[in-house]
Formats: sequence, structure tokens, C-alpha cells
Amino acid sequence: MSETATRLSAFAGLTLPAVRNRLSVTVAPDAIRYSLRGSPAAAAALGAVFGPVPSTTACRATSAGDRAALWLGPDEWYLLAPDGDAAALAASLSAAIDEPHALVDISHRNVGLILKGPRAADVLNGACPLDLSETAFPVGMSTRTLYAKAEIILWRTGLDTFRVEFWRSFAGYIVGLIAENAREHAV
Amino acid sequence: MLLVTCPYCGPRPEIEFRQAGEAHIARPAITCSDDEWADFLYMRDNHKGYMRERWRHVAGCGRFFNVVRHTVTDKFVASYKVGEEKPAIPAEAAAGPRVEIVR
Amino acid sequence: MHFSFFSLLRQAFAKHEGWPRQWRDPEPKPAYDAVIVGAGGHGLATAYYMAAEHGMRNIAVVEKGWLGGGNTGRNTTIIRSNYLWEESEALYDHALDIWQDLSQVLNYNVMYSARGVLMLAHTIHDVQVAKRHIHANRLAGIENEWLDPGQCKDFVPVLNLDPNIRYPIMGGALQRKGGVARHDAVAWGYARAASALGVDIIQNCEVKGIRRDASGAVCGLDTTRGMIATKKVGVVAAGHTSVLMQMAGVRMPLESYPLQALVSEPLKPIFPCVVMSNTIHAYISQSDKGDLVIGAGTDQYNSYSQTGGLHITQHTLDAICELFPMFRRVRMLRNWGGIVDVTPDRSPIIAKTPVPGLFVNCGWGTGGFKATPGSGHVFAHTVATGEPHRIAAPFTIERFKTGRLIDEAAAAAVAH
Amino acid sequence: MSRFRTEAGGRVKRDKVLSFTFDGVAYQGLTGDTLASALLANGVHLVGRSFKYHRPRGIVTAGPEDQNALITLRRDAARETPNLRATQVELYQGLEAESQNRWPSLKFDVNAINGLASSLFVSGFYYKTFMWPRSFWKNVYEPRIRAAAGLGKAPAKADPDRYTSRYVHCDVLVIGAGPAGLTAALAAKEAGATVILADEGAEFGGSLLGDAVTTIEGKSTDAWMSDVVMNLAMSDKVRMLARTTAFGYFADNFVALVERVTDHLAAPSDALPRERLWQVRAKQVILATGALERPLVFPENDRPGIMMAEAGRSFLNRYGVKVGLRAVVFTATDSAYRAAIDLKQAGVDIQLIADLRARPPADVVDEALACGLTVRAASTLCGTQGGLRVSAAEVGEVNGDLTIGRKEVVDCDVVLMSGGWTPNINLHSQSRGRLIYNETTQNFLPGAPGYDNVSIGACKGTYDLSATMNEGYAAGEAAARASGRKGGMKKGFSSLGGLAMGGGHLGVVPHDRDPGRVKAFVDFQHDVTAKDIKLATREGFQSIEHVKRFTTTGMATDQGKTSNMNALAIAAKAIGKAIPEVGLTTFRLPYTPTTFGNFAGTARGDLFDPIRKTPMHDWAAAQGAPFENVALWKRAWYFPKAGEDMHAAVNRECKTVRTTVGMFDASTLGKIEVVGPDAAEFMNRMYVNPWTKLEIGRCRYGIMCRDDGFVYDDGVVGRMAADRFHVTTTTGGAPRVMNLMEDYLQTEFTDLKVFLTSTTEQWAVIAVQGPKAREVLAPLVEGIDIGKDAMPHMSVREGRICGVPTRLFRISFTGELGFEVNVPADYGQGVLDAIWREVREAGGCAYGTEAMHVLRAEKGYIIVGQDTDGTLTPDEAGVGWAVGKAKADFLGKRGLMRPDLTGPSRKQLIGLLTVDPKRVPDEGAQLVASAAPAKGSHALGHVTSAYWSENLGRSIAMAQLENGRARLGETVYITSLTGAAFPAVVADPIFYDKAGARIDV
Ligand SMILES: Cc1cc2nc3c(=O)[nH]c(=O)nc-3n(C[C@H](O)[C@H](O)[C@H](O)COP(=O)(O)OP(=O)(O)OC[C@H]3O[C@@H](n4cnc5c(N)ncnc54)[C@H](O)[C@@H]3O)c2cc1C
Ligand SMILES: NC(=O)c1ccc[n+]([C@@H]2O[C@H](COP(=O)([O-])OP(=O)(O)OC[C@H]3O[C@@H](n4cnc5c(N)ncnc54)[C@H](O)[C@@H]3O)[C@@H](O)[C@H]2O)c1
Ligand SMILES: Cc1cc2nc3c(=O)[nH]c(=O)nc-3n(C[C@H](O)[C@H](O)[C@H](O)COP(=O)(O)O)c2cc1C
Ligand SMILES: [Zn+2]
Repeated sequence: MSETATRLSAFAGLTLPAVRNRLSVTVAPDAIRYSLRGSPAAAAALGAVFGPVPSTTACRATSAGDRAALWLGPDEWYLLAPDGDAAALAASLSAAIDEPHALVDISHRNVGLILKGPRAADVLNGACPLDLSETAFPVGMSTRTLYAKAEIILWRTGLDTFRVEFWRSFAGYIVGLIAENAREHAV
Repeated sequence: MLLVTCPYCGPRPEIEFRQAGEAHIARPAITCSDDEWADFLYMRDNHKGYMRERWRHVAGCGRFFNVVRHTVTDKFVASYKVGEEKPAIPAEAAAGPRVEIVR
Repeated sequence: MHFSFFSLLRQAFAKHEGWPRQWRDPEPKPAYDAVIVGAGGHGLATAYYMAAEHGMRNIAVVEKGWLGGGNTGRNTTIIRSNYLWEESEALYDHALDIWQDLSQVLNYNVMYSARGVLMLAHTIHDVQVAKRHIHANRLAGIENEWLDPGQCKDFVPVLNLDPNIRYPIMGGALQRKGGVARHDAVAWGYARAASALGVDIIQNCEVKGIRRDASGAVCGLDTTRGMIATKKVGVVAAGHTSVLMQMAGVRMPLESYPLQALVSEPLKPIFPCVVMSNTIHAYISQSDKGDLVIGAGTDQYNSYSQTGGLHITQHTLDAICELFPMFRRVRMLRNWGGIVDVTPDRSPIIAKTPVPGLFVNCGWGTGGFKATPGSGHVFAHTVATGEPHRIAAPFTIERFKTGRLIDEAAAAAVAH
Repeated sequence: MSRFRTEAGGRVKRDKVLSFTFDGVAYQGLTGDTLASALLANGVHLVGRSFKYHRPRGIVTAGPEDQNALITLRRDAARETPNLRATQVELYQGLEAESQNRWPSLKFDVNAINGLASSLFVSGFYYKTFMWPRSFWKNVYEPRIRAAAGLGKAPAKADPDRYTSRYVHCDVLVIGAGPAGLTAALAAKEAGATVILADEGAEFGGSLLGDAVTTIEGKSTDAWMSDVVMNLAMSDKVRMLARTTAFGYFADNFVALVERVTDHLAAPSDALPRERLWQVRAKQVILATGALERPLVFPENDRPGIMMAEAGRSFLNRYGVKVGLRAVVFTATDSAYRAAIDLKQAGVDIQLIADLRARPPADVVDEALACGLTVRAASTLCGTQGGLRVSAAEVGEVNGDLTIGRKEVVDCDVVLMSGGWTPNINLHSQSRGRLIYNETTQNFLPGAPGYDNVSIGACKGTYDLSATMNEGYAAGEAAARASGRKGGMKKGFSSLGGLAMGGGHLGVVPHDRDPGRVKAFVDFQHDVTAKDIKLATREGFQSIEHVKRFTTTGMATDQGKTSNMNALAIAAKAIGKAIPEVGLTTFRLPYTPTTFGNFAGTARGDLFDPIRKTPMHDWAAAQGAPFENVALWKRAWYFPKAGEDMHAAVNRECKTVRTTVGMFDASTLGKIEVVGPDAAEFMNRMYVNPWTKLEIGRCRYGIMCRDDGFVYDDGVVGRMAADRFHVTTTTGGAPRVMNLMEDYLQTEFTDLKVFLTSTTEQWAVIAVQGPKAREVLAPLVEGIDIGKDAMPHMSVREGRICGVPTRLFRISFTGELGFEVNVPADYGQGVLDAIWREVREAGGCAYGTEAMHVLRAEKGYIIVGQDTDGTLTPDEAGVGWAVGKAKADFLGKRGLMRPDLTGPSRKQLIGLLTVDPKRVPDEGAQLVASAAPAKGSHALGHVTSAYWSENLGRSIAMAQLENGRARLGETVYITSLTGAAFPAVVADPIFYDKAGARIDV
């Protein structure tokens, strides 16, 4: 029997930008990620076992401990849990839901970056068209949106901290673009 | 860049959306005539004035929804979900003179 | 007055006091044998050929604004005939033939400039599509040739041939007879020639209604300058076609979108031809005045506003700067929009309609300027004789019912 | 210090001297100068040549509206920038500028000879001539016209500078930071709004910067401005953007600003972008863009040294520069008196003020007289003298009947003119606002706005300074309230001094010269004279849009900022209509010319479009594979060994797969997880195939049409569970297939309980194909019996490989025994490493997309998008067998029933075997009936795919051919770009292993 295959991060070989104390960019740790699609009732049923109850308010994330559920659409949530046996967790979650739904493992489809620092919003606004002021995009807000020509999920986890999740093949583009947009903040 | 109001997410920039053509064009039954099928596939009001059209918040909540928008001013006047009652089309304001003159 | 160097010289001595109006400014008559709606290039050309080749003199062109002010006055003027399908090849090449001596025929210098149109290929798929066109065109007797990257560079020295760019250039299809012309002059030249043959060109005259008699046939037009009786109406209204056809109760397979274009500040000659890239979506040429004339794809929504979004222009110019990185420092002078009437198969409609006496020439979308003379020529025949010209025959409305599309878009996804 | 630099005053830093060159000549200027003010300080007025006649041109204004002072700036070979306005270029140490559109030199320009023929080169002359002989247009006339036209030269090298962009939102965007904009920003800020204040200038203050006499709230303008600017700058709610032009106003209060970040710096940091595009969505916009001074249209009004009066004042008060030593002031406006007074007080000889008006306001005249100035009412300029610089003005008396009475030639080295003020309504109009024409002031003013904006101050025609500031403050407060803030207090401002800006004249002034000969310019850059405009109207160009296009007036780089009103007045008069009836031409973006780089921004090089890479990309790169662009993906094309070219590599790869085994990265294929109780029914409706009976663990090749009946996409679909399908799509088609599915699910098939998730990137996919495929995988797979019977062709199993979960498909796009290993993407490389070891051990190879294409063509498998083109039905594409004819409905069923899709002589997919087996046709070549088809012959079809097949030792091709299946065995001819068409025999498209024996092992 062959040895177990090791993981290779989509960020391997990429240099993450940083601007002194104004911006740090780190890779979010490996995690279980699911796409949950179904009715709010299905989401509520899942919440009962998952921890955070997925929000029915648009564009809001709920979290409990190290688990989170991000509202992406009226029948779609993005679930995050610490790395582990994704299939087993999925089975136990699905078992708790009577409603028709889909719980699909996308742990490897998506990757995440954490942008932190007083210039994080500005660097994001270098290519994201949303209003990232605290009033328009408060802590706890989550949504799919764009970073230039790439689709991202943007989640504000703190006043100056954002988590950006996206499909792994875009890693080079997004890291490159963040670096380009961060450059002027060094001055 | 237009500001499109998604009935789920609120006002968001146009680039997050795809316009998906005239709204409320029902897919006829398979037994329909060639004319009816052509109407469904290709014929469009292409109205100058208020138009009901579909958009999809593709880089957002992913939903298709309907709007009423004016195709001359490009202004949106209503957004509504699939299956919701159609909001009324506002009366067309009389076009004033291009240049008003004061003395 | 015949235009020539000598008339110019004579007028120079006469302080240019003697130039007559280039076209008459008549009051609308109560009735005409036929009325063309829309004084764009296509409408004016139609009227001209109706008068010149079909002897119809009691005809009018009515225009809601100023003649040539529609898409004719706001397009990037690319002329070529290397389309894919035989029906399109015949139509566009017919136009290209007429372009050759149009200035002489109209006695108006339309500045047709056969600078060559180079369509770049960036992917293997592009190469396949380009070669398919070249083979098809050659068979049809339409010149179109394949250039390898080095030959492309020779033809356009400012081209970025770096193999490491995002979409490296793998070659291109060149039609040498393709080029550009002065858009305004085309409208003006046809207007002047048509007017001289007796065609009434009536500007500031918007059609508000199409009247039909008891049999359902067309009998007149309601306009902002009064009712005009006529038994034949040719609608040549580009972006506004749906609006007009609605007046006669005919629904069309058309959607009107904004299409933007822009020019740079004038520069000394730097760009010798026309370059189009379908994959990265932009096209460019340089006008006789020196401005770079640039365009790309439509905005995504239906609109009659003649403006569009900034992001469209951004994508147009990021593509241009990728191909020609020295142009980043060049500046945009003006950006505008037109209203293009797009059919599902991206081919025009030049046809009779279900309404007797009502004819329509539309659906040229993003690429009808090049067809202006040919379109007018075959549509004149259609309106004058009541039956489609041989070349126009496939371009019916019925094709959308039978499925006999002439799908230039599916085959190549090329605009203009 | 030169005679033209004042001893003191202005905003320049006198102790900071800068050197610069213009046309190679070294000069000195001061920090705070523009290139224009620095040149004027050195007595240089001649800076350029006009477009058509190459007439000498001098600096006319002090701002962005200048048409003449266009120069090229050179930092290095790649940083050459043409057509910059010297009036906006801030001086820096070492600046190198050059004049344009002249040869060999600015002072002696050969093309000035055009001017001699100017009586020929009237507007639109080119439409009337150059038509004979026909060939001369292309070879002789056009090249000459082109060479003479154009202004600066495009840079020759790629621009190394960077451009960035930023999206921002605010409550109130204030454009223009003159007294109106400053007070508006102040009020909005105080009322609690978030504010962006942008001004094109290097400093905030607008017209106040050129004002030395006014006081505001008892302070000097200087002191007042710096207090306000400081107050605003201290607030974290206000973003202050200098050197920032609002150039475009788009729908829904989306405004584009461009900030010039480094152009004014001698040695910019390379961390900084050259320009920054601010894309602002503002709740409320306040337009405070001021007014522009108009030239007067009089004979020979274009000589260098003739400039706007307020520009003369600005150069003096702001830059400490006297624009001349002896001035004639020619005005129809009150404000020029202030210029005359200021200049006189600075020591300039003001020869006289010639006022066109018969009765200029007494207070204005009295003040001038009190300062010792000579004022002549009812006076005009009938001409000027001078070569490269004005040397005298011909002042004439205007009689009551507009004839000219007494005339006098007055020496001067500068003429200051003022034809009145034009409110700057550009942005209001871009925002689709309506216009009001004020007949008294002869101005177009902003009417009802198109979006939430308001115009204030001079751009709305408010010229009184206190009134302007009160208007500004009120507007700022109101805008804050309208954007949902609490609002603030009312406040009144008082000022003393200010500028009287009344009066004005539109069109040609009275003169006694021959109007048919004299040149009175309207558009200086394009050499459009009053008589050109009259000629246009005479020739029937009566719409102002026609006049513009025929004469090119207003089409110059200033877009008519200074010329449009005069042109309009001249045209209106010639046509005999009122000005508002003739109307303005359309205002368009950009407000001032804006670099392409600003629009392109960061989208360049690798960031031009996302580069999507598979999890095994770097491995393939390390193996030396070149990549092919497919949609946004990079796919490994082939894997050359040392010394191999593409053909050799592909031949080897193809052989190896059929003899031993090959490994291929198929990760880019689109994948969609279709889940839900109605999943099978959904599949039935979306695909032409039937799905209900597909067993769990089995796969089927699916074809998707759109409702028009034409093939849209294809892919293998595996049934993972009763309610779960693993759907694959083409690489390029993945997003649009997903979109189409969502569309029908959300809006058409709303009765179905089905949920879609894209899993394209969840799975890395490694195809293992070839007789030894099973052997390669066997040692790595756990929990799946991959034996022939346990796992037949077209099946899927879940288990583990290399210790990680897999969805293992037994499918084949090569016609060999084959598997596609799906593993969670991060494991892709690890699993590939293990498979690669086994593959090498088995004597196999890695293969790329090219070999994949050849192998599938040997088997007659189509590629959607290559063998189909959006115009083919499933039957024509050779996959008619897939259609579930018994199904009640599916996408395309009704479309396929249309008459033309069922009619005869449609095309069909066939194979072609060239008679010369070595000859590989071009993909795209046409099929014809003979070797030398007549021009215009009908094409019977075309080649869709063609390759050299090393396995078959000959070429193979797939093609679309009319009635193709009925023609098997017939000979058709394939067109060639290099010679005659060549023969090929129509064949079955399956060239290799027709029976499929190799798959089923
Ligand atoms: C930005 C842009 C770039 C383009 N680039 C190219 C290119 O490079 N090459 C190319 O070949 N084509 C190009 N095109 C397309 C081309 O411009 C058009 O296909 C062509 O000009 C159409 O000519 P037309 O005479 O049919 O229409 P238009 O010139 O639009 O004329 C239609 C006329 O009908 C009038 N009208 C409408 N309604 C009424 C009414 N109710 N009563 C009276 N009159 C009415 C309108 O005012 C208008 O003048 C481009 C188009 C645009 C907008
Ligand atoms: N040119 C003038 O308007 C002018 C001249 C002399 C005196 N005044 C006095 O000033 C008062 C008017 O003040 P105001 O504030 O209305 O005008 P202003 O001219 O003082 O300020 C307008 C400002 O807008 C800026 N601007 C214009 N278009 C812009 C754009 N697209 N993007 C960015 N910035 C842009 C200009 O650079 C300028 O600084 C008058 O009442 C008069 O007393 C005005
Ligand atoms: C081929 C072409 C070249 C043009 N060149 C110029 C130019 O040099 N200067 C200019 O101001 N506008 C130029 N324009 C744009 C016109 O001014 C105008 O924007 C266009 O005709 C659309 O009309 P509108 O902007 O009035 O709606 C050009 C337009 C075309 C189609
Ligand atoms: Zn939404």
C-alpha cells in the first residue's frame, strides 16, 4: 500500500504581501467547508447540531466557537468548521435535516485569506466594488462579491479584519492583485 | 455602473449582476406552434420606456429576479422576486423641452 | 455643383460664397410613393438607390433628428467582408464592392481607406475559427489570409508579440481590402446624391404612428410634422426598429443595447491598419485626424440612452493596453454610445413583413456600417419591387420560426 | 530674475528655483509654477502649432481649457507623454518639455505653408476633392493628410508606470474646491456627512488662488482658504483629493475621478501609482466646477500673446508672472477690468481697455479710471499684428450701426481678452441633467438634474462671491441631510472685493475686415474660423451637431470648453434661429483627456485576466510542458522530452497511451453536484438523455441543448446516489452551464426540489488511460474493486486512493481502458506523484491536451465547441443516439421539431481519410466537389478536427458534411490555403477500434 498523499496548498510558492503595521495577509488554516443549499427550515435543522444557526437575514454570518455559517443566498449558506473528517461530519449533519437539501463538501474547492490591519478595507476596495465602511459592511457581514475579475466571498470578522474565500485556482491572481493594491500603502 | 437593487441583498453594483433579458416570457408547452415557439425564443418587446426584465445576482446571492427599469433613463423603479406580484408600471412622465428658456 | 479640385479652386476665389446646400431642406409633401424611416447611412443609401436604380423620385426619407446622427454617426467605421456563412459573404462582399468607387459614384469623398483589417488569434480555438473563415472566404472569392505572429508584427509594428503575455498572439486573419471610411461623409454623400435625384430628406420629423387601411396594408405615417400618405414604408431605424414596428403591431427578434466607442487625443500616424481581437475584446484603428478610434462589446442591458458603464470602457482599454502597452500614456478624448439592434443570430433582417407595404432593414447590431452601400442597394430593390433582392432573400424574419438562422455569432462570436 | 517675474507675491516659492528645458533650451522657474507660468516668466509665449494650418500658438488660459499650450513631456524613453497642457503641468526639477506638430522647429514650421492654401483648406474641403485618380487617395492624398494631422507622438515604448483604482462611497461628493465647493464641503462635514472633495488643481481654492484683493469674513482669501482647508483636512470624515479630475458622471451617482499622483514629482517613489482612479458612488453630488472665460472672436485673434484676461490675472496673482509688459485689454466683461487693474498695479503698461459694450457699468469703469486706466467703450479689435507674437492691436470704434469708425494701431506685447463667462455645466449635463437657457446672460445653466446632484456657484451662474459661498454652504448642509445625516446649522458668509463677472459677447465682434477672407478663430486648435461655421450653414449643415462634425469645431482636445458658445452663436445667427433652438452639442466624458492607463488600471500582464491553475500546474511546468489557454485556465499542452518538438512529443504520447499507459491532468473539466429528490427528473429536463434508469454507480455521456435545439455542452455524468449526480461539463462551458441550470431551476422548473453546487475545484482529476491503467492504479486504490466485472466501463465508485477519498470513474476519452481519479484538490499533487511513479514504472508517460485531442479524434469523439459551433443539432453532431426520444420534454425538444432542423440536406459528422495519407488538412478547411472549385462554389461542409495519427500512421479528420452519412466512401475535396483542393474519402468518424474492444477489458 502506498503512503498517504500529502496536501499541497494552493498558496504554495506565492508570496503574501504585507505592509508594515498597516496590512497583514495570512492564509486561513485548512478547514472543513460545505455548501449548504436548501430551505431556511433545513438550515435551522442543521444549526441545531452544527452550532451556529445559519442566518435568515441576508448577508449575515453566524458563528459559534470555531464554526461559522455565512449567508450567501436565500437557499445557500457557506459553512466553516475546523479541519477534520468532512464526510463524517456531513453525514451527521445531513442526518439531522429532514427537508430536501444539499450539503456538499467544498473543503478543497475554496481557500481563504485573512486580511488584517487599518488598510485592509482600502486594499480590498482596490478591486471590490462594495461599500466597506463599518456602517454599510459591519462586522459579521458576509457576501459573495467580486475582487476585480474574480468572484470572492467576503466576511468581515473584525473592525479591521476580513476573511476572503475563493476558488483555489484564483489564488495566484488574487494574491497578486492584493499585492499590487497594497503597494501604494507602503508610502 | 448601474446600482441594481437585489430583492435579497439590497442595492449592489451592476458588475455583480447579469442581465437576463425580458421578464415574464413563459416557456410554452411542447405542443405549441412554431410561431409560439419563435415568440418564446426570440421575439422581444425591446420596449423604449419602462421594461420588466430579469437580472441575476450572480456574484452575490445567485438569484434570478425581476425589475422594472426605464430604458431611456436606465433608472430602476422596482425589484421583485420570481413569483411575486408584478409592481405597477409608473406613468410615463411627459418629456419636457430639451432646453428650457428663461429671460 | 460637381465637387472637384477645380470647383474648390473656383470657390476659393469666390470666398466660398457660391457653395450650394448639399441637400435640400423640403417641407414634407402630403403623399409619397414610398417613405424610408430613418436617415442613417442605410436609409439614405436605400433612398438613393431607389431613385438612381429604380427610378423612384417621389420618395422621402424622414428622420427624427439630424441625418447621420444615429449609429452611422457614432461607429468605429470598420469595413470588411470576411464573414463565415455564404449568405453573409454575399451580402457584405456586395457592399465591399460598392465601397471601392463609392466616392466617385457619389461625387463625395467618403475616405474609404483600404488599410487592412487584422483579426488576431490568441488561442488554438481562435486559430481554428480564423482558418475556417479564411478557407470559406477564399472559396467564395473573398480575400482573407493567414499571418503568422511575425507577419502580424510586420503589419502592425506596435503590436506586443511578447510570448509571455496573458494571451500571446498566435497569428491573425488579414483582409487587406478591409479598412475604414469617414462615417459622416457616407451619410452626407448619400444624402446629397439622393437629394439631387429628387428624394426629399426631411429631418426633425419623427414617425409616431404607422397607419394601415382596412386590408391591413400600410397607408401612411403620422409624424411630428404631420401625416404623410404612402403605401410603402421602409423602416431603417437601427436601434429604434422595435419601437417603429410596434406601431404596426409587429414584434421583432431584436434587443437594443448600448455600444460604446471612444477616441484618443490626436497623434501623429502610428497605427497603420485596423486590429481586432475577439478573445480579449477590443478593436482599434487611427483616423485621418490622428485619433485612435477604439471600441469593444456592448453593455449588458437593453437601453436607448446612448451611454454606458465605465467598466465596459475599462475592459476595452485594458485589452488595448495589453496589446499595445505604449498606449497607456495616451489619453482618451471622448467616449460615447450608440444604440445597437441585435438579432439572436447576429445577422440582419432585410425583408418584407407580415404587414403589406411595410418593409424592414434592421438587426445590423454592432457591425452594419460596413454594409451600408450593399444594404441600401439590396433593400432598395426589395422596397421598389416588393420582392427581396437575391442577396437579401435569406435575411427574412421567418428564419427565426423555421430555424434557418445565419448564425455568425455562434460560429465565431465576432462583432463588427 | 526675468523682467516678467514680479518682485514678490503669488503662491510660488521664490527660494526654490527649478531648472527645466523647453525644446532643448534651458530655463528656470519656481516651485509652484506650472510649465506655462514658468515659460511666461521667461517671456515665452509661442508654445505650439495649430492642427491644420500650423499657425503659431501661444498660451491662452491658465487652466485645463487651454487648446494651444499642448506639449510633450519626457522623463525617459518609455515615459514620453504627448498633448499635455502646459497650463496644468506642475514644474519639477529637470522637467523636459517639447513642442509638437512642427517641423523642423517651432519657430520655422514647414507645414505652415498649409496656411497659404487656407483659402482652399476650408471646412470639409476633403470631402470635395482627392477623388481622382482613384488610387491616389490611398497612396498619395491620405498619407499626406495623415502626416499633417495629429498633434503629439505616441510614446514608442511600453509604459512602465502603474495605475491603480479604488472604489469609494460617500454621502457627499463635492467636485471643485473654489469658494463654492469649499463652503459646501465644510457644511456637509459639519452636518455629519462623509465627504469627498476633489479638485483638478494642485491646490484647493479655485478662483480664489488668483485673487489678491478679496477678503472673506475679514480675512485675506489666503488666510480664509488655509483655515477652511485645514479644518476639512483635520476631519476623518473628509477625503481631500487634489490634482483630481472628476472626468465622468455615470448612472446612479457613480462618478469617476482620476488623481494624478506622481506627475508633479521630480523623482516619484515606485511604490506609488502614476494615477489613481477613484470610482465613487455618492449619495449626493455637489457640482462646484466654476465658470470658464470665453475668448472674443475677432480678426487674427490667435497670435501668441493674445490670452484670456483672467488668465493674465491668475498668472500674476498666483504665479507672480507678468504675461507681458504692454497690454491691450479687449473685453465685453466686467472682470477684465480687475485684471487690468491688478496688472497695472504690478507695473504692466495697460495701453487701454477696449470695451465692446457701448455702456459698460459705471462703477466698474470708474474704478478703472481711478486707477489711472484708459477705457474706451464701444471699441473693438479689427485685427492684430505680429509674427510669432502679437506686436500691435488695431482698435476701432464701433458705430451705432455696427460699422467701424476711427481706428488706431496700438503697440502691445500682449492682448488680454474677455468675451464673458460660460458656466461649466459639463458634469451636470453628463449626469443627464436638463438645461436652462438664460436669455439675459446668454448662458446655458443647469436645470433639473438627472441624478441626485446640485450645481452651485459659478457653474450655476452665481458670480457674486458672498452669494456663492452662501449657496455652497446651504447646498452642503442640504446634501448631508438628503444623504441621511442630521444636518447642520445655516451660516452666512460675507466677502469684500470679489469679482464682477457680468457682461459678455457671443460670436464675432464687429470689425471692418472682409468677412470672406479674414481669420477670426473660434476653435484655435482646429483652426476653425467664423467663416468656416458660416460656410457649413450655407452648405446645409444646420443642426449644431452637423456644424460641429463638418467644421470640427469643439472636437479639439478641450472639447469646445472655450469655443462652443461662440460657435453656437455664429451658427444660430447664420441660420436665423435663437441660440437655444439650435442647442448645444452633447457633453461627454472625459471632462479633460484621461490616460488609457487610468482605465486599464491594474489589469495588465498576469493580472490582465485571472490565470486559473490546476493543483498540478507547477508539476507540469517543472516537466517542461508548455501551456495552452482554455477559457481562463492554463492547460498543459504536451510534455516534450529533451530534443523533441511538439510533433515528436505528441506522437510519442499518443503511442504510449495506446501501448502502455498515459496520465493526464483533467482537473479543469467543470463539475456540478446535482442533489435532491428530483435530481433525476431535473437531469431529464436539462439533458437530451434519459436519466431515470441510470443505476447508482453508473455513468452516462450527457448532451445538453438549449431550447433552440442546438448542442450547448456535453460531459459524463455519474449517479452517486438516487438523489445525487456528479455532472461534468466542458472546461470553458462550466459557468454558463451552471447559469443555465440555475435559470431553469429558479424560474421554469420551480416544481423540482434540486440543488446545485459547483465542485469543479473541489476535485483534482487525473486521467489514467491505456492498457496498463488498471495495473497502475491497483496498488494505490483502497476499498474499490477495480476489476473488469466489478467496475465495468462507465461506472463510478467511491473509496480511497493513496489514503485519501476518491471518486473513481471508469471512463475513457481515449478509447483505451481508462480511469479518472477524482481526489480533493489539495491532494491532487500527492496522488499524482504516486500515480506518476507507477506510470513510469509501467513505461507510461504524461500527456497533454494535444495528445488528448488526437486520441479522442481517433475514436471519433467530438469536442463541443470544436466539432460543434452552436448551429448543430445532436444528430448533426453525431450524438443523435443520446436523445431520449420517449421523454415528454427536455431543453431543445421543441426546438428540434422546427422545420429547418428536421429538413433534408443538413450537415452530419463524418470522418475523412485524405487520399494522400501524409497530408493533414487545416481545421476549418472547406469541403468541395472538385479540386478546382469555381469561385463562389457552395461548400459542402468543413473540417472540424484534423490530426496526424501516429497510431494509424496517417492523417485523420472529422468534418461536417451535407448528408454526410449517406456519402460514406465518396470522394470530396478539401480546400488548401497553398494550392488546389485535395481529395479525401468520406469515412466513419471512428478510425480506431471501431468495435470498442479496447475499452472493455
Ligand atoms: C459604437 C459603435 C461602433 C460600431 N462599430 C462598427 C464598425 O466598426 N463597423 C461596422 O460595420 N459597424 C459598426 N457599428 C454598427 C453600425 O454603426 C450600424 O450598424 C449602422 O451604422 C447602422 O446604420 P443605420 O443607417 O441602419 O442606422 P442609424 O444610423 O442608427 O440610423 C437610423 C436612423 O433612424 C432614425 N429614427 C429612429 N426612430 C425614428 C422615428 N421614429 N422616426 C424617424 N426616424 C427615426 C434615427 O434617428 C437614426 O438616424 C457600430 C455601432 C456603434 C454604436
Ligand atoms: N472661474 C471662475 O468660476 C471664477 C473666476 C473668477 C472669480 N470667481 C469667483 O468665484 C466664485 C465662484 O466660485 P466657484 O467655486 O463656483 O468656482 P471656482 O472657479 O472658484 O472653482 C471651481 C473649481 O472647480 C474645479 N473643477 C472644475 N471642474 C472640475 C472637475 N471636473 N474635476 C475636478 N475639479 C474641477 C476647478 O479646478 C476649480 O478649482 C464666483 O462667484 C466668483 O466670485 C470665479
Ligand atoms: C470615427 C469617429 C471619430 C471621431 N473623432 C472625434 C474627434 O476627433 N474628436 C471628437 O471630439 N469627437 C470625435 N468623435 C465623436 C463624436 O464627437 C461624437 O461623440 C459621436 O459622433 C457621438 O455623438 P454624441 O457624442 O454627440 O452623442 C468621433 C466619432 C467617430 C465615430
Ligand atoms: Zn442578491
